[in-house]
Amino acid sequence: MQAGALVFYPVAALAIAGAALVALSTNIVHSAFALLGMLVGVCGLYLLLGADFVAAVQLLIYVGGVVVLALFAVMLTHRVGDPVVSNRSVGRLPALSICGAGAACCLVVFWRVGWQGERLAEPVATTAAIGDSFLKEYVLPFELASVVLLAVLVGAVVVSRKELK
Amino acid sequence: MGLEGIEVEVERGGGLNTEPMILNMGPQHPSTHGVLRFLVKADGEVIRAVVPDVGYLHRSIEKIAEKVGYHGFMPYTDRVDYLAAMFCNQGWAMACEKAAGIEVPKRAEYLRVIAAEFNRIASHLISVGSMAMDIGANTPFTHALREREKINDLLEALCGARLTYNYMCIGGVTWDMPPGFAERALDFIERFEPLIDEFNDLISYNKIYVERLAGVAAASAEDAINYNLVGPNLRGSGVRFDLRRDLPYSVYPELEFDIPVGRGEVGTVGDCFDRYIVRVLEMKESCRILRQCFAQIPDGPVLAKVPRKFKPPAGEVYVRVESARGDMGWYLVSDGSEMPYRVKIRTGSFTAMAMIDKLSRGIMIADLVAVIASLDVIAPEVDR
Amino acid sequence: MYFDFANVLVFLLLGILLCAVMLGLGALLRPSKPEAEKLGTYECGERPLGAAWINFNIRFYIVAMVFLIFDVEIAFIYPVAAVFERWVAHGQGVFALVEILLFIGILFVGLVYVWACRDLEWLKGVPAKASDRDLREVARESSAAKGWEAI
Amino acid sequence: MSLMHTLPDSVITTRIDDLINWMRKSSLWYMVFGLACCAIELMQTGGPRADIDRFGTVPRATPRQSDLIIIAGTLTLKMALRTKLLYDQMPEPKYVISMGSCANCGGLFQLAYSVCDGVDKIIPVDIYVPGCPPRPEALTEGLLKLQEKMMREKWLVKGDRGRA
Amino acid sequence: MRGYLSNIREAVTTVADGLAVTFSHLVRKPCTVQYPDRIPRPVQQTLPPRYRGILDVDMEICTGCLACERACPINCIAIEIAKDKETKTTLISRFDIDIAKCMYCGLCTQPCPTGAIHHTTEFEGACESIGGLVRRFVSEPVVAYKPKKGPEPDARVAEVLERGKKYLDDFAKPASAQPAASTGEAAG
Amino acid sequence: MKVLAQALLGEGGLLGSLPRDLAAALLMFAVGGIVVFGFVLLVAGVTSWVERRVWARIQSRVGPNRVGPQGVLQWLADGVKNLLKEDVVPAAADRFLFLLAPYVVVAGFTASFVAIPFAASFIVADLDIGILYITAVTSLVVAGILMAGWASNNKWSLLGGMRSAAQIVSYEVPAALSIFPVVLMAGTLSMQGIIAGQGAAPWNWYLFNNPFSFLAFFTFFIAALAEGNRTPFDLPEAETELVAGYCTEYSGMRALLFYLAEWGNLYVIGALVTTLFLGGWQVPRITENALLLSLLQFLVFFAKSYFFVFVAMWIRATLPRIRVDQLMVVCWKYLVPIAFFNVAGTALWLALVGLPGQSALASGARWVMTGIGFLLLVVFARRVVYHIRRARPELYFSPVI
Amino acid sequence: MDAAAIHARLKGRLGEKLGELEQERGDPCARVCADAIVDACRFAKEDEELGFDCLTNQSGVDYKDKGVIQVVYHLFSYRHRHGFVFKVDLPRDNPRVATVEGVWKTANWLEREIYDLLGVVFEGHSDLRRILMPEDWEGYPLRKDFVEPEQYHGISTKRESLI
Amino acid sequence: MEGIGLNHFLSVSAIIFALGWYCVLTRRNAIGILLGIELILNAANLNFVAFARFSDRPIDGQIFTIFIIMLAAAEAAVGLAVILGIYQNFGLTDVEQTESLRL
Ligand code: SF4
Ligand code: SF4
Ligand code: SF4
Repeated sequence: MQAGALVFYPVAALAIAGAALVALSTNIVHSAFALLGMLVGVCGLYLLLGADFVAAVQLLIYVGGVVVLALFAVMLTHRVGDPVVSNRSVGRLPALSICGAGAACCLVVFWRVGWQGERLAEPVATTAAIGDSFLKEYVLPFELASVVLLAVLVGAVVVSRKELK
Repeated sequence: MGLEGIEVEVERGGGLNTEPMILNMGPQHPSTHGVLRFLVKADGEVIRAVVPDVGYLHRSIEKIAEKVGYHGFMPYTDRVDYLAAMFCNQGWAMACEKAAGIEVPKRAEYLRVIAAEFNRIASHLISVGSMAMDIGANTPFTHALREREKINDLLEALCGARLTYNYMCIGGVTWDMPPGFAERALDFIERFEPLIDEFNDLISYNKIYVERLAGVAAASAEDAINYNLVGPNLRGSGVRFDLRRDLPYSVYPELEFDIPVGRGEVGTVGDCFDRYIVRVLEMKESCRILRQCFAQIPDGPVLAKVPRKFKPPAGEVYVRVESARGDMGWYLVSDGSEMPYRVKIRTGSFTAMAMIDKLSRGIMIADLVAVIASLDVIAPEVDR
Repeated sequence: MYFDFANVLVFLLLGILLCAVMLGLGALLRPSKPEAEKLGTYECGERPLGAAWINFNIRFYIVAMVFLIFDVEIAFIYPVAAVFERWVAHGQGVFALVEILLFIGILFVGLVYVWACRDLEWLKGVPAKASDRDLREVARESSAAKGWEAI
Repeated sequence: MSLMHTLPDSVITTRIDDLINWMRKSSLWYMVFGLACCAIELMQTGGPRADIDRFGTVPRATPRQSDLIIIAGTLTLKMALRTKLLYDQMPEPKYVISMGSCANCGGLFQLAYSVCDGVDKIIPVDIYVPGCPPRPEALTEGLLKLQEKMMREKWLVKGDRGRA
Repeated sequence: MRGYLSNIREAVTTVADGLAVTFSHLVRKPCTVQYPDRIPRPVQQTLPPRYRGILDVDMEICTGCLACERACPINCIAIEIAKDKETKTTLISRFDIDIAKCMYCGLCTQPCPTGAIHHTTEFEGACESIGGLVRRFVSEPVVAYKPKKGPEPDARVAEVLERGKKYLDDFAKPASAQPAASTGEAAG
Repeated sequence: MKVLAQALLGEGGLLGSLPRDLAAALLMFAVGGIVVFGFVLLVAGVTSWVERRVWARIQSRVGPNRVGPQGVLQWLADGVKNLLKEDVVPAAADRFLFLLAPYVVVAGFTASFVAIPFAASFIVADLDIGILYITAVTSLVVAGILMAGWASNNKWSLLGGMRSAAQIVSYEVPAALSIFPVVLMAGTLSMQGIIAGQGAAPWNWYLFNNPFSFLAFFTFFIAALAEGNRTPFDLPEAETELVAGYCTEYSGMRALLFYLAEWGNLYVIGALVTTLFLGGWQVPRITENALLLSLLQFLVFFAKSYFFVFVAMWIRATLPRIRVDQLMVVCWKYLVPIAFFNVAGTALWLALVGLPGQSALASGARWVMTGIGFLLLVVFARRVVYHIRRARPELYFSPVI
Repeated sequence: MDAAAIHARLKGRLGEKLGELEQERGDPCARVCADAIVDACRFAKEDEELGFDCLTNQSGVDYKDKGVIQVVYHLFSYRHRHGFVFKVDLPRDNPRVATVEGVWKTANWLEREIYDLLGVVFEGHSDLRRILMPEDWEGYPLRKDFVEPEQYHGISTKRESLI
Repeated sequence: MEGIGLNHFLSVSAIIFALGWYCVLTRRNAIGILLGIELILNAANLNFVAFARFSDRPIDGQIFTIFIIMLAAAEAAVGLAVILGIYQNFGLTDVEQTESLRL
């Protein structure tokens, strides 16, 4: 076994286990907290892929933002202890077969194609490069992002405010 | 697709504001002064209704009065309002004296006022200190405790106890001043007055503190009277009424002092800050009264002759004293025997407590704590 | 770089280890006497009035939402801020400056909007005559100390 | 699988027990639980003059983190039930100091119809502190007595805890 | 905008002033009395003589008059006496005070003719069992003190008597013999 | 640490050959262990004692002084006591999450020590995204706290957890925005890089670099206090309102772990402020001995950081707590706009005026700012003296009693 | 206004329902018929000259020998600084009287206390619950014939004396 | 990092993706569905970063990821706000029912 594998498998396991819990848990609060595990796992994978800035953003936005927001929303809308909250709209079996088949296909394809990948060099710092890109090639998306965010802010606030008044 | 196992959430119109949470504050809760309990219906952090639940400290003092006799009841009065026991002593003594028509020597009256005013400072110190603590500042509280200890020392020298004084007795007081007491007391006042200013610098006018209290739970003068708020709470609402001046007793007519009232300095008249600041200002007035007392106190005996078997004639009296928590009413019914027939103590905290529901609708949970503290409610006075 | 990242992992593990060691050691040394009363939920000395898992105020949610938007913004500015000084040094400062200011400015407009619409304020006005009948019932019941077994 | 009360009695184990007890007694966290007049003196005990924080004794708001409950004041019947519950909710090891005449035996309120005459009727008391109210130093002394008592307890060494 | 800036200004100045106050406390002397061990004098000795601590009885001068027992509103004094017909003396076979129950009110000390029962500045009585809070002053029956006409012959008793007298003297004396109703003005 | 690794293991990346990686891992665990179990635990513990002593002093008390000389071992006693305390998991709680929460909180908090510098040559890992990393891992703490609050199934816990989460996330905005001025000036996110951009003398600190960074320092410190749940922002555990907030139901060691994270966090706050604004470990080069210099740097850094820990304690002993609606107002209406203003201002300043050395104005400005800072200190000191004069207390200068 | 004037003015309104003015050592007082008490109070409060804007005290006394429970209302006027006392005699076996909560808010709690301790039922009261004693307490403690229960929820109310 | 190649990352991503779909398909609670979507987006992100890492322009993939994260956050904010809105008005978070509500 390689050291890389030693790190990779636990981290991947964390991500997958988290994802599985999100999908399978009957308690939606548990799902939301499991999302946390998945996100941290994926974050670890990013680090393994040398994307340190993305990893940090993942933590910052997903863990600190989305998960908290989702939790708040869950706590706002549902009465825990009600088992009804997580009942299903599609039968368990059909869904499982669809998704299982899909995943299996992907896996088979990946391994057939055999992107084994060559040994990778030490990753390098990415922040500066990303910053430069934001100021060069991606300048338009960058500015657009702020407009999108503005729209989201206004929109979301308007939507959730309506009921308060 | 299968739809098995579906239970529908049918509750309609379950808007986000319609499921309030019922919180239970107390009887063991760090902010409820003594053992009070509040059932709070809160919508998130905003209070919709409060139901106080009292009686956790009901010690049946009124019933005991019917068993222990007039002299023997005096120590019990200490426990009616343990933060300001002198006033209870005084109230009971005055009630008995009025019932029996006993005249109290002048010097004793002065001593009573001295003891009472010290006690008022001590009580207000706790009140303003715990107010600060409930708002989250611990240091002012300990500073208040520190000063209170000094008053305790003085009162201890005067009457031998720090809390349950049992200093007054029917017809006067139990002890005259010990030697050197006046000097010590004056020295204390000298040092204490600047500390009030320091206290104000430390907390009273702190922006956060002011913002926390300003405009919160304002009681209009009319409401205050209707709900029978008394003492500093009433004055906080802008009513300039003080028994010491308006229905004078003891030697208060001979003393000069101001009656601070709430002016809505930072918010509305009668808000938490007004009730608070009235107490701070009253401490200063008490210092003033004390100075005059020590200057004017005459010589003479401190105890009138009262038979050991004290039997006031049948009848009833109602006496009101201005305690630290305001007008305290003592209703005494005597049937001419050695035991009181009925004693009823109408205390400031009791009526203030009744007003909490009214005051706290629409404020936040954190404010409720401030309201309780600003009304200076203490459990034994409510429950007795 | 991997070395640095590995350190993060190590520290996370060490954090967990720290807890595990402390709690494990404790498990060896501490008493354990679970009793029904002890495991009851604490509610200031009263029997709990229902579960705590109920809905609460939406304010928290709105705050978290506004935060999320600004958080994303922050994530975007970080890399730009990190290279800003270099761009200035290379004489392209004005371009970078305009870009940053534009980005911040647009979001600041959002803040102003939210501010102006008073969405950041805690809604306080509550129907003054909200009934307290249910509360009184609760008070009456708990005062009767029903269900408190004899001591 | 606790090691408590399993080790043989030897010089070393007793030493360890002593050390453990010394640590424990130096960190007695008490629950904020004032009942009546005595609570004021309890407050003063934590205040600047007496300052029991010197002994590592600090107030905690929740019973879950408290080692010690100081019953400071009159225990009414109504409150007794709640007190019992609070005591029950404290994790082991837990101690009780009964402060003042009322808590000791009802004191002057033995005459009352609504007062529980003594806290020992509902929970086991470790130390009784006389006084009405006991002055802060008296309570401090009670605390020191409790510490002495804790020092006599056994932790790892076989035997019972040494509590009455 | 004005209000906005003045809010900031007020916040900064008042907070800074508060901080100045607390900082100044770092160089003030703590007022803690480090009971029990790190103090120059035992606390008992610093308490005023009137301090109402745990009761003590000087059996040498107790007359067995039961005044204290009667005065106590809550009956926490128990005295048993027996009159010895022959010697005309009173034997006190029991004198117990329940300090667990006592409320330290001092009502019992006032009627005592000799000041035998009195409060001390003692306050340390913490005990692991409630039984330990009963103070028993008589182990075997003692003869009650009889007030003498002249000075007390026994020097030891005289000393105690002196203390008792001083204790009693501290209490306020009712304004003498005048009728109760008119005492105040005349005496003042 | 990298230096150490290179010295011991030679050049080259990680995740290559297994034996080498294992050796590296061993090294990492060793160093990490020392940092976490030695430094962090010690600092958190001692901080709890120092806090109590400082508090006590401000409150005219003595504070814990019995365990060890002057009570320095008080934290050990508390630790051992809590170790021996029964561990209660309420029956109504969500058992799994209840047990998990302290792990998340503590892991999130220890992880932030990866990027905290100690000296020029000692930082566990000088991550390229250093400051961003620290902001990011704090998110774990939020999640942990929410977890604790929710899992307890206790109203006070839930309210405390909610408040805490809402508060931490809100104040992350002004905190991050206040970091930007520094990042703009330093041109890097790396902690060591930021420190390298400053100097040993006060006027070389970013604090006094320009008016905007001066303001940013205050907004950052306030926001950091709020993120650390410190007074005046200690609403989540507001004793007088919420009993003990999100850890109401936690007993013994589990509760202590939360407090540990809190006390440790205090040091992180101090270290961040020091790094960003106060020149970090920068010392004048007074000695050539590398080891001695490192030691000196460590001491200087520690002292500066701990000074802010002290300031946080001092503030906690002084101020009351604000209300939850005011909390939001302070954040969104005061800190965030001011922080925005600072970012824009700094960017402008850099574009127009530049860094010290680039223009005379920039160099002059830092002198002026340093002067202003000094002046403020003098004004404050005078006020302190005034208070002492007025109260006429008995003076006592010794730090111990 | 002095006591006599107050009494006269009240008499004008209440007529027979108001008893004679009694003024011994205590405050001036007069008995009021139970059915007129609300009227009396409202008049006392709303009349300009009387202006009793505050109910300072309300208490109950159990006169066992007379078979009467008396509810006593201490009125006070902040406006005119004068006071007056109403007394209502109620039969001991079934004490009922109308509430004055509608006149003075403070009566709410004061009446609850009287109900709790003396068992007087205030008709029309919005929230007549026990206030000081627990809801499952038996008996009215301030009545003269109250006997202490032996135990409450298993806690005995007696204690052996130590001495 | 021998032994661990692109395949491994893609496999993880595929599994997460499938689980995300499963979540979306089986949940009726709208918030649950949103959580599923987050899973899917994360899977996609992982792919982006992984592919980019094994290509010669690693930064572009990361920038894409950052934009996706941004959009995911935006989606979460708006989505949850809408869900809350529905809940507020109708007291339910159940997608099937909201369909019939004809908002
Ligand atoms: S013992 Fe005395 S001081 Fe303490 S609560 Fe009882 S009556 Fe009050
Ligand atoms: S001090 Fe009071 S309670 Fe104690 S024995 Fe004397 S009279 Fe009784
Ligand atoms: S102590 Fe005093 S009062 Fe009591 S029996 Fe002896 S002499 Fe009489």
